[in-house]
Amino acid sequence: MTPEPNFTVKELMASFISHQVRDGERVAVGAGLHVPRAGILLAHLLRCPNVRLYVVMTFTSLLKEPRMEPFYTVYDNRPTKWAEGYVLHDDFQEDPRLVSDTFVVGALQIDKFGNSNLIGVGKDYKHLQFRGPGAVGTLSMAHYVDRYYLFVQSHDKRIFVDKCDFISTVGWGEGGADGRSKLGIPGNGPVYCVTPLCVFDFDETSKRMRLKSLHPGVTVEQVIENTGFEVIVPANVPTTAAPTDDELETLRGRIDVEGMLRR
Amino acid sequence: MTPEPNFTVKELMASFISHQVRDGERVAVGAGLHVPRAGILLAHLLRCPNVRLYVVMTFTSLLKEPRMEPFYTVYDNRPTKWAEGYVLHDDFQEDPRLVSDTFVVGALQIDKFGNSNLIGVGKDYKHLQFRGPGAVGTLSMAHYVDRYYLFVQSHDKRIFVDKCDFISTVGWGEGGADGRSKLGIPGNGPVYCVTPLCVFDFDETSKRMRLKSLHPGVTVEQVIENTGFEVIVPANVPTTAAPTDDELETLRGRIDVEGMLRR
Amino acid sequence: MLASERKSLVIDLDAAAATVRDGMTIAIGGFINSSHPMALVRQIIRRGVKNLTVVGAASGGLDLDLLIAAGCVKKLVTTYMGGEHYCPVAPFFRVAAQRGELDIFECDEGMFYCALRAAAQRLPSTPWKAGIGTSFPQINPEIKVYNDPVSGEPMLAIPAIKPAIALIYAAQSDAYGNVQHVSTGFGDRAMWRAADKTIAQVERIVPNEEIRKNPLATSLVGVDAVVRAPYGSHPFAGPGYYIEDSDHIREYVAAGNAYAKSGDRKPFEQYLKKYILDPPTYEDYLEVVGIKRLLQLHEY
Amino acid sequence: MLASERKSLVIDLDAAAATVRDGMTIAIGGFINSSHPMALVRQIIRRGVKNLTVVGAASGGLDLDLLIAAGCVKKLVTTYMGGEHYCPVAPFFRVAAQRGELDIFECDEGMFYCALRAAAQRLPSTPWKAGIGTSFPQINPEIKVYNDPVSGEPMLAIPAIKPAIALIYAAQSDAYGNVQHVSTGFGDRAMWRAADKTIAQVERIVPNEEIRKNPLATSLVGVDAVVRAPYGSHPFAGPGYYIEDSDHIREYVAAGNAYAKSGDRKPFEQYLKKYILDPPTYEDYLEVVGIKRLLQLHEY
Repeated sequence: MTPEPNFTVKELMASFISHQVRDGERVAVGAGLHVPRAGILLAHLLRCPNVRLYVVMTFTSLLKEPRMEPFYTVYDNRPTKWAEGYVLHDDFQEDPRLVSDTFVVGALQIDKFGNSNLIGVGKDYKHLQFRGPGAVGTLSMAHYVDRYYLFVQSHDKRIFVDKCDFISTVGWGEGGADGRSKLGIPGNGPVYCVTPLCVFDFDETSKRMRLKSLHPGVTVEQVIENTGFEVIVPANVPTTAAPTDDELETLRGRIDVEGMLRR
Repeated sequence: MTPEPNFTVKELMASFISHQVRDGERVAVGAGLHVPRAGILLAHLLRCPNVRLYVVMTFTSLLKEPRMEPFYTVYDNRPTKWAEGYVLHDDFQEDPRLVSDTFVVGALQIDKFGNSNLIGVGKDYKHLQFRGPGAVGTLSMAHYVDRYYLFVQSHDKRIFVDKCDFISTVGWGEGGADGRSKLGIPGNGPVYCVTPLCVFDFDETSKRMRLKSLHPGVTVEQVIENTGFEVIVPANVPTTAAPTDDELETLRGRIDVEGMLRR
Repeated sequence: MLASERKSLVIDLDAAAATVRDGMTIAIGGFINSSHPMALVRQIIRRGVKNLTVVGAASGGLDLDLLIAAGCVKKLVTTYMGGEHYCPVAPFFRVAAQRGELDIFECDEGMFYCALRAAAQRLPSTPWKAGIGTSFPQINPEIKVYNDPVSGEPMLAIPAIKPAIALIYAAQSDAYGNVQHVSTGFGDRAMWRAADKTIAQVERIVPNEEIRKNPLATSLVGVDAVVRAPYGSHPFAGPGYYIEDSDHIREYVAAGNAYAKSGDRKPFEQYLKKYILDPPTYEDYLEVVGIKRLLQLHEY
Repeated sequence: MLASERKSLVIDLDAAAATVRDGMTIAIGGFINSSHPMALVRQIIRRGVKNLTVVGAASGGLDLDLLIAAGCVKKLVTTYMGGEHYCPVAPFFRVAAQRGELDIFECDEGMFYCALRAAAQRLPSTPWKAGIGTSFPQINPEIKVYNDPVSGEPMLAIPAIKPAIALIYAAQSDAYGNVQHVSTGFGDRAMWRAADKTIAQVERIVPNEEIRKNPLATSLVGVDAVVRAPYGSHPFAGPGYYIEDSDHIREYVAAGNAYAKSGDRKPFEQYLKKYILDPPTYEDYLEVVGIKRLLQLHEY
């Protein structure tokens, strides 16, 4: 039997996300999603001193901050104490790439090509079974950034569907390596989809979702059972890399001081 | 013989322009043109305490300023000491009407319908006889403002032509009361054209230029001789109203302290 | 003979709310649980205004949900209707949308600002590329697909949306409508530019000299009217002054969820009566909330 | 194990100028006789760069005229080429335009910012209404007339113009590219947004802590490189530091007018030799101007 890991799945996901950040980029910290937020800050503190963090409509660097004071929202004024400069909310439409080079997109539904839906569930737009919150800025950010990541807090067949009822953010469209370019959509699209069970990537040719790694203790069968489309499963599926001690220390001591990721 | 007036033609023109400003409006002070600038400030100090003056990309009120410190340019940083707020130069394209409700347009050429040209003189754009400075912002401002005024510092047949070689700012197009609306251009277009000899307005039906008033000592013949198109001359042409003593006192004591309008 | 003094643009809350009439298109500033002109919003509800087209903030929130719950809204222009960690989807919005009782101009933040910018620029539409390949052109028939005249590639034309009035919350203004937000002001400038008229509801009215000390902070250079309402964004945050009132927001969300989950409107009717219909004035609303609670909400 | 310190973006003048290569599209910030990155402009001339497409400021000025005079410019994108009261039309521009030796993207300020915004927004074009009924669609064939997809009315499509590099003058920056202008910064933000890379030439490099004291003043939040050059806008104004050098501008205009009126390029060649080609470094240029003269140009 595998020993109980000394980290939570949320910490694991944060560690994985932290390795997607590249030094020198602009990175929007969507504070509402605690796990991606922690991952981005972790990258900044450990490997990426030159990222420009977009926090509550300010840009900043937090290298010298001993602990990230809690901020749970994208509207809280308190983090603006760290500001080096402001970029207003409507400025994002003037130049999406000045806000962020990469982005994390959540969803009500995600299909096998990484298209996602925040509009609602149901066949008739005028009479939805479940009305979602709306696209927020995901549509435009995901269109313009260099690349983006899908992230969900639960993994089941309601979320992972064969076909989204509505598409609010394009992944690989109807599939294929030219799935985006033939629609005239720039950027490298969704790279990974991070769930509490596993990480998906996309098959290079078909751009269908493929199992990239399983979180510790999760089986291929569990993923297949909880996914509403056929998952590409390679012969060998590694385990998602555990957070290092350095990462856990920094996460717990400086970023997730209140333990949101340990609950 | 008429007694020598106690004011200059520039002061007369400034007084006339001051009466075109309406209280509560936003008014861009194009500092390069001294006469319109003086006229706008005169209106502000005497009749229009609530105009918002756009001065060197700031908005301000100058009611409490005992004397307008000299500023001859639209780029001088010193008048920003009066700022109540900034509106950046590129913001003007976001909302031209937030910059100004009215505007003054200068020109190399003006035709009988009030169309004007800052591009150049000559038939072949690639080989102009005289290349002008360019349209600056006149095209867009004149398009969007409620109404505008043409202003020239000299009055001759090179300026007042039957047809502009190029049109950088539309007046009444090819004429007629629907000369603007049939092009889909909003606003009330050019209202008056102020010259060192006279003031023109526009015939209500044809929208051709018409003599509205003659400056003191100027004859109808002088205007006709120096204008390259046929001027509509009403039966009675009044003399342009002289600046009042109040106006002259305020102009000379608070606005045109260095006497630019007296030279 | 000199011009008289500048005219004060300060008006009272009811006079401001009275400018909003049935069927109008209005914009409401702020961002999710922060910076909404709630004193004005409550007064609009008290006045029983109907059939509004509300251009909510990008992103909007429970301020708009309250207007929907109170029956004021016919059509909504917003990109997000939730309360972040308080509730993933605004409850009255959710029900009204699911029943098809609400017209929605479905858009994301990029498109939202395209629509406001087109209005500000006096253009019939502005282009946006993001959205090609999504469901937006289908679910929002006001958005047109066309080919760019320069490159020939398919584009979306986002139509201008021009609010007759923008209602903005900010920290302070002078009597002449020079408004200063604390921090970013979110997308409020875009609403100000787009709207025919803007009314700013502020925590403080300060002397013009105060504004001139930091003109760079003037976020809206000249609004049309100013209303003073301290704690006026409550229960939402007022940047620089107070954080949001979590308990109050949870009380509202609980009332909303009772309706969304079991069709029981009573808890909301009680909320409406207690906080909006019964208190005769804005100050009485603050009395109901209680000075002790208000003083607990300090930002630091 | 923590990340190392942030990397300084400060580079020297020649390294900055060397990023501008033959045939590139570059933007140059400022406004008429103020706020041009002249240390960089002179270094570009010294390096003999050719065939530039220069997106001059709206409105541009004698900085661009100097680049034309020195033979660096193939195409110009600007709305105005003059020196205001020093000269109504920039002399070398005038001659080159009259001879058809210069490609001009003829536009007004509204169109100019449309082109930059389209680049920033990654759109092939953005619409503008003003210009219908004028000669612009004829004299600038890159501007297309089309019908708005929503209203059907005729519109102008202004094509995106994307500078590879924007060269901006500002008062100060930290070592990490957080730039603060004094006062408005004119249209420099629009160039920064549109360009692939931005280099800021500043009077002072200040500690990051100084920037954080007034983040609202940060006009360009993150440029790609920073160059220190005190008095670096000379002979033009540096807001907050010095006014323009009228005598020097008149000297340039006189040299330009000699050429424009009688074809005599000698006075300009002397100017070029004295101020640009002969001084081996930027500091030597300031020596030629003279510290006494520089100190006379204080803003107040």
